[in-house]
Amino acid sequence: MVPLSSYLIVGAALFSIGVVGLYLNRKNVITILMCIELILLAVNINFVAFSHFLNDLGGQVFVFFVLTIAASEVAVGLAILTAFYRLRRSIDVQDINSLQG
Amino acid sequence: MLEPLFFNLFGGLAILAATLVVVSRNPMHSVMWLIFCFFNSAGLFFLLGAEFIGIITILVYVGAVMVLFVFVIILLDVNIARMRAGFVKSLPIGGLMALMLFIEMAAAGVSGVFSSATMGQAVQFGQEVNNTAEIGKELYTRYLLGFELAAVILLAALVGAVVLTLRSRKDANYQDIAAQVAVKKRDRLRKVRM
Amino acid sequence: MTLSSTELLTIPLLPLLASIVVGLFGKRLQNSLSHWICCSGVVVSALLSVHVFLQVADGASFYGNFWTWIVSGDLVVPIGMMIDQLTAVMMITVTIVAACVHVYTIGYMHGDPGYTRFFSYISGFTFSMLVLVMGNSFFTLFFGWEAVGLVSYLLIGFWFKRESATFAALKAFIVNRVGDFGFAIGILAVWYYFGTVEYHEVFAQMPAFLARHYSLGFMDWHVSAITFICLALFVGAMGKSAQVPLHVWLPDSMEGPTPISALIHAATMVTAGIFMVARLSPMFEYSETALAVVTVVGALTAFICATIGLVQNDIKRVIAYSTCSQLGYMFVACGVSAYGVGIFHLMTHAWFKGLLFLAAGSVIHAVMADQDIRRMGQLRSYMPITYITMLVGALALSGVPPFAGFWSKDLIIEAASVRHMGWVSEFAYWALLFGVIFTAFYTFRMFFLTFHNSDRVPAKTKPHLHESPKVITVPLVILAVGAALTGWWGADILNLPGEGGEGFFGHSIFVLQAHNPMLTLEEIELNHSGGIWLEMGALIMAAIGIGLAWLMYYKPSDLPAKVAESFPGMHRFLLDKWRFDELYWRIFVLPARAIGSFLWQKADLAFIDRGIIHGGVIDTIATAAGRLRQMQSGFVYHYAYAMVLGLFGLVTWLMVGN
Amino acid sequence: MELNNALGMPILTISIFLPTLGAIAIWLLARNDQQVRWGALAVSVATFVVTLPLLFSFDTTTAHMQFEELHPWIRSFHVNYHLGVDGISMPFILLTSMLTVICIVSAWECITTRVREYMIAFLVLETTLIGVFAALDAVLFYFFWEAMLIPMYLIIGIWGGKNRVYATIKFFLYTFAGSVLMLLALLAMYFKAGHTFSILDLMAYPFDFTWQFWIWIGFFVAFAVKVPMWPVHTWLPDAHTEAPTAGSVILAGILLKMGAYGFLRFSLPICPDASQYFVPMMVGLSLIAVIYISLVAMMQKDMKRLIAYSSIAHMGFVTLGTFMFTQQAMEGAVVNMISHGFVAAALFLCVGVMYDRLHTREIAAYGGVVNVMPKFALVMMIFAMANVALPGTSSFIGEIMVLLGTFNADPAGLATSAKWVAIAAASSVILSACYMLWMYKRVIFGDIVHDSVKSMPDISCRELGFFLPLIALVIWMGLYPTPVLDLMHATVAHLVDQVSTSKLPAAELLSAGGSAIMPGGHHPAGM
Repeated sequence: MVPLSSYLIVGAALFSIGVVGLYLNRKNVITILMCIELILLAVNINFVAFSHFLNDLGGQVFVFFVLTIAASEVAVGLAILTAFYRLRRSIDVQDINSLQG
Repeated sequence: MLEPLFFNLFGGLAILAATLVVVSRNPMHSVMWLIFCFFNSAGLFFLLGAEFIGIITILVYVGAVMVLFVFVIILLDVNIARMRAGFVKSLPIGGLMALMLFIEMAAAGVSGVFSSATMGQAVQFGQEVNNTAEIGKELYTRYLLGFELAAVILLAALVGAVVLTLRSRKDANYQDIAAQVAVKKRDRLRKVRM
Repeated sequence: MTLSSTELLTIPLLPLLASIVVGLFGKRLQNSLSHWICCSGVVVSALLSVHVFLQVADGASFYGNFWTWIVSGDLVVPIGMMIDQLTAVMMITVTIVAACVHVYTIGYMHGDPGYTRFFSYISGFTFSMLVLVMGNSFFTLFFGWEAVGLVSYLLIGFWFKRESATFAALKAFIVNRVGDFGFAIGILAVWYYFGTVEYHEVFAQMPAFLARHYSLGFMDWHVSAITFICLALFVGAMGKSAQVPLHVWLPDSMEGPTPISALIHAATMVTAGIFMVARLSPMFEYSETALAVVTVVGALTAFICATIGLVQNDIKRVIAYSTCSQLGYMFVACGVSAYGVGIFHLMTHAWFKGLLFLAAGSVIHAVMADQDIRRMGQLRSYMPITYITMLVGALALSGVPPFAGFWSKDLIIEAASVRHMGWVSEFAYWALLFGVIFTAFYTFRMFFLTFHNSDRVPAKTKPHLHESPKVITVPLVILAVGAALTGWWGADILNLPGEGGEGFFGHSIFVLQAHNPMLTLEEIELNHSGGIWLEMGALIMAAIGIGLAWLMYYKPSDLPAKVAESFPGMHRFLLDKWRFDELYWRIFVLPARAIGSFLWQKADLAFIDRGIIHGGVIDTIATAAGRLRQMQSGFVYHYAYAMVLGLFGLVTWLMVGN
Repeated sequence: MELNNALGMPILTISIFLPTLGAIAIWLLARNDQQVRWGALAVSVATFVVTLPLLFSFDTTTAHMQFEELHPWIRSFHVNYHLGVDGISMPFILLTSMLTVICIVSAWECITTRVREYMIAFLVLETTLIGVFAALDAVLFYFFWEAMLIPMYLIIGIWGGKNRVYATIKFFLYTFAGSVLMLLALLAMYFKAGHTFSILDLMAYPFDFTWQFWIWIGFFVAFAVKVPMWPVHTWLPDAHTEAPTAGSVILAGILLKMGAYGFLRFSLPICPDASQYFVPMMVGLSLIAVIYISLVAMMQKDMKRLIAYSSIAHMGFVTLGTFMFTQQAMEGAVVNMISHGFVAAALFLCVGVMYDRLHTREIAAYGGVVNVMPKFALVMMIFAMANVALPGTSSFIGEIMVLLGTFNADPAGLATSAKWVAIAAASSVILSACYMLWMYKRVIFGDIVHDSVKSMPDISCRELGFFLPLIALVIWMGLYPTPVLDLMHATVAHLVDQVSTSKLPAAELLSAGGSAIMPGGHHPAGM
């Protein structure tokens, strides 16, 4: 039997990799979006693992909501990206600093 | 007895795919690795007896979201060369930080709070218990409101995406029926004295 | 029997009323009307004072409060009057000299634009002096003290267009305030130790107070309370009566018009210090050190100012320095506990010094306001009355027998010689003795240079020389008569050498049995054991002085010039008035200004303003803000990193925390 | 608690809010500048008349608060709209209403731009000032205390001199930063003393020494900035040189008194032991203010700055008197404040009169003013002499009483005896004469050097209008101060008792620095 903790370890690993990808990359914005997907995936794994070990389907239901969030997030993210691309001809993370204080 | 084997397979591959998503230089490669990672996690879901979730993950994530990614990557021809520059420079601090985070979470996981003793033995459902039906019952009774909200959010995202990216192409000529109908004689007819 | 309070109240209030009326409505009432108001006010109060003096002479006195000034907790400050022999003498001196000066001013200030203002000031002065003299508590004394200081400030700076006059006024006021500083501390101490400020109560508590032997100390240096009080009050007296450390303002006060030099800086204001010491004799008598200090300071002033007077060339400054030195004589008299003699000398001095000043004024009036005696000479023929009256004044001042000066000054010298206070009385005696020579010398030097010697009057003022009008010469004659008679009249009226109690001053002046030099003088007089020197010593010195002056100045000769060359250093030193002014300028004025500007520029502006406030607070905030701003770099991943950092911190805290 | 309101009608509320109502009326109704001016004058005179009954029907025998008003204001925080006056605060209310009338008259011609807003700001300022002195509830006091800053900020900021913005911001921030700590102290007391903001209750509540210590420090910072005491005084000269004439009259006349009033109302009664403990520090700061600031005042080139420094020196006397805990010293402090209110206001008006004619405040620009303006020279001489504390003027009464009280006091913990403190303070007799009369000589006396001085017209009857009452008050209070003193005997005696009785239980008394407390002054002769 695979204990719950191993699932948590996998979830934690995916989460940290997602986080690393989030702030370490100097590539384009798409990678950031992908890393966010990864983080959400890690969350889903934890959700399902807990719902399985606690016999409570609530976890699984919640995964749906996470899914909707992830989907809408990607949709809007990419839309912004395309609009930004038209504006700046590049989606390199370096250029997006107009929010500078 | 096969379960731990499959679990290690899927888990390991998922982590490997995730790292490669981050490390790979070409966005297209990282998308592919992400898709691979989704498949592995779907596998994990199946192991956990949540087959409906597994299927949904594949259908929704891989099917819709990843396609969208691929589509956008192709649309915005991102030049790969310049991308690599700053990655390694700040790796040590960031990496260390993420590692510490992982160790902490893993320690929490292993720390026994969630050990099977405390959590009670996972009940292996027989074949007759249909995961999807169960979720459906659950979803439409206790979490109905959440479900409705999710629908609204999706709609909003949909409209948002369209509004953001819609632009009328100047050079594209298209019929504006309303304008055609509203035209007057004066606009079209001109008396010319020869 | 007691005097009528209404009469006593009218004496000071009349000049006050006159001063206010003329001061406010001077412009509207022409000169003639305004000076009549003032003169009549002062003359009436003079007559009343004489009337009061006569009543007091045969036993009347008055002590009463009219209304309370300040009441707070156990501090009660009443306004009242205390009239006794001492006050009576002072009152007649003040009012009569003031009356003469008022009449004299009609002539002297004729045609001056500030005519009415001047009259209002001198009447105001008379009021303040009377308040000072007639008051019955330390506060009325202090009120009069400062009011007199204010009026002298106004009068010295009367011709405000002249920079030297306004500077002299400021200097006079500030030096007086230094004196008042000491006086104020004296009053604080009196109220602290006695709980009251009225003379009667303070004097009544003296025995009980002395029994307790209070002392006041700072670190390890202790002084007995009574000495502290007396010395503090004496500092006030030194400031007002121009004793050595604080005498610098009197010569400069000659910048003011001559009438006020006569009234204020010769007869009345400067005598306030002596009046105070005499009035507070019950306190001074119980403090040996205070009496010693009074004697030494008096002697020093007498000697120093006399020496300075030798070389002065401005006629008024010569007389001013002679006033300083005569005040020194009076303080020595008080110091050796011969207060009665001091007051007697004060009275006689008021007469002949007022006379000398007014005569000098008439001379200046004649030579068109040129005060330098080197540009005078042979004025005898032009101004006979002034000549005679000035001669009388000079003789009185030098102490030639029939005239006033001899009676009072000799008594002081005899008292000093008889009173044994160790080196103090010895020093005082010899200082006074030499003072007599110098006094006689400079008086007659000034006299001969003005009226005899060679005719050095500049050509353009020659036709202008004339005898002053009647309104000037009449007061001169009155004062001359006074200068002649008051000495002989005063000596027997005041029958000074008497036992503490039954002399003229009776209980108004308190003298300890052991201290009283008058008793010893009386014994000597009874059995004629004094010897020639005691009797005639002062007269011989005066004769020597006059002889020397005759020798050097009666006929134009180069003897004075030769003497000056033989002692150039001494001559210059004396001419620079012992360099007190430069000394004060260097040790008080410049450091005060330096400290002031240092504190202002460096401490206030640089250190506090720019240093702490701008430098400290504002700059640190600015730099901190600058650094914080960099954190908003605009790069999304920086923010993500910050979030992760936060998360990590939180998780570790959670893990480690509990 | 029963209300001790002799008059029955809420006279304090009327006198507080009448100016604001007037200001609103002016704002809405007045059409042109002239109407604004007359309207403002009418309102201020009305307020003065309304405050008169405070004086006439004031019961001088009791130390309790009079004309009290109590209405709940913020119920949830137990904050009441609690007003009341006693012997100390009542004179200041009258001083405020009187000075406002004088300010409005003095600002008649020299304020030409935005007259309407100027008058409104002034009337609102009057409201807040009267409010501060009448408030008996800590929050109400703090509300008026901060509200006072706004109109003053506008007055200096808009109608001021050249770098007025710097001066007004500095003024605002100084006072504001100071009063933040006071707010903390108020809140701390609120919670410690059982949810009450009423000052009377706080006075009664026995705080222990550490509480008193910190509360005292909180108050001290706020009031020290306001008084202003030595290290935090640099805002005053700037504020004065940049403020318009009427603004610096009110600033010198009333605002400086709020700080000292605060000491009397808050620091002394509420934390007596801390006050005893801090006497050496306060004495030191006051002496610095008297001597150090007088020397600095001597070197000033600008008249207003010189008078500003001189008012700091005078306030140094006030704080010295306040912290000597004897009847004479404290009454002397209050008298000194009132007389300084007249004298400083008058001196600023004099400078204002000269500024209106020559538009410069530099001493060097003047000289020989007496030749063209004799009447003005007389008026200024009276006030110069008052500033130098000549007997016969009100400031002499204040100064001599403070000196007497100080000499007589015996505060514990003072290195040398209070006698030497009195002697050091008495040196101001000389220093004040130096700087004041030296300035007077350079400005008034002498020959006319600058021909611009030739064209200066003498004092007009309007200007004489606001000088005469001040002269009358200065001389009347100098010669006959008894009515003013009678007002405050009972209150000050009560305050002296409050300060002398320690709030600590006997045991702790020794640990609090063994502050042996001597009830009031004592005469060795046992008088």
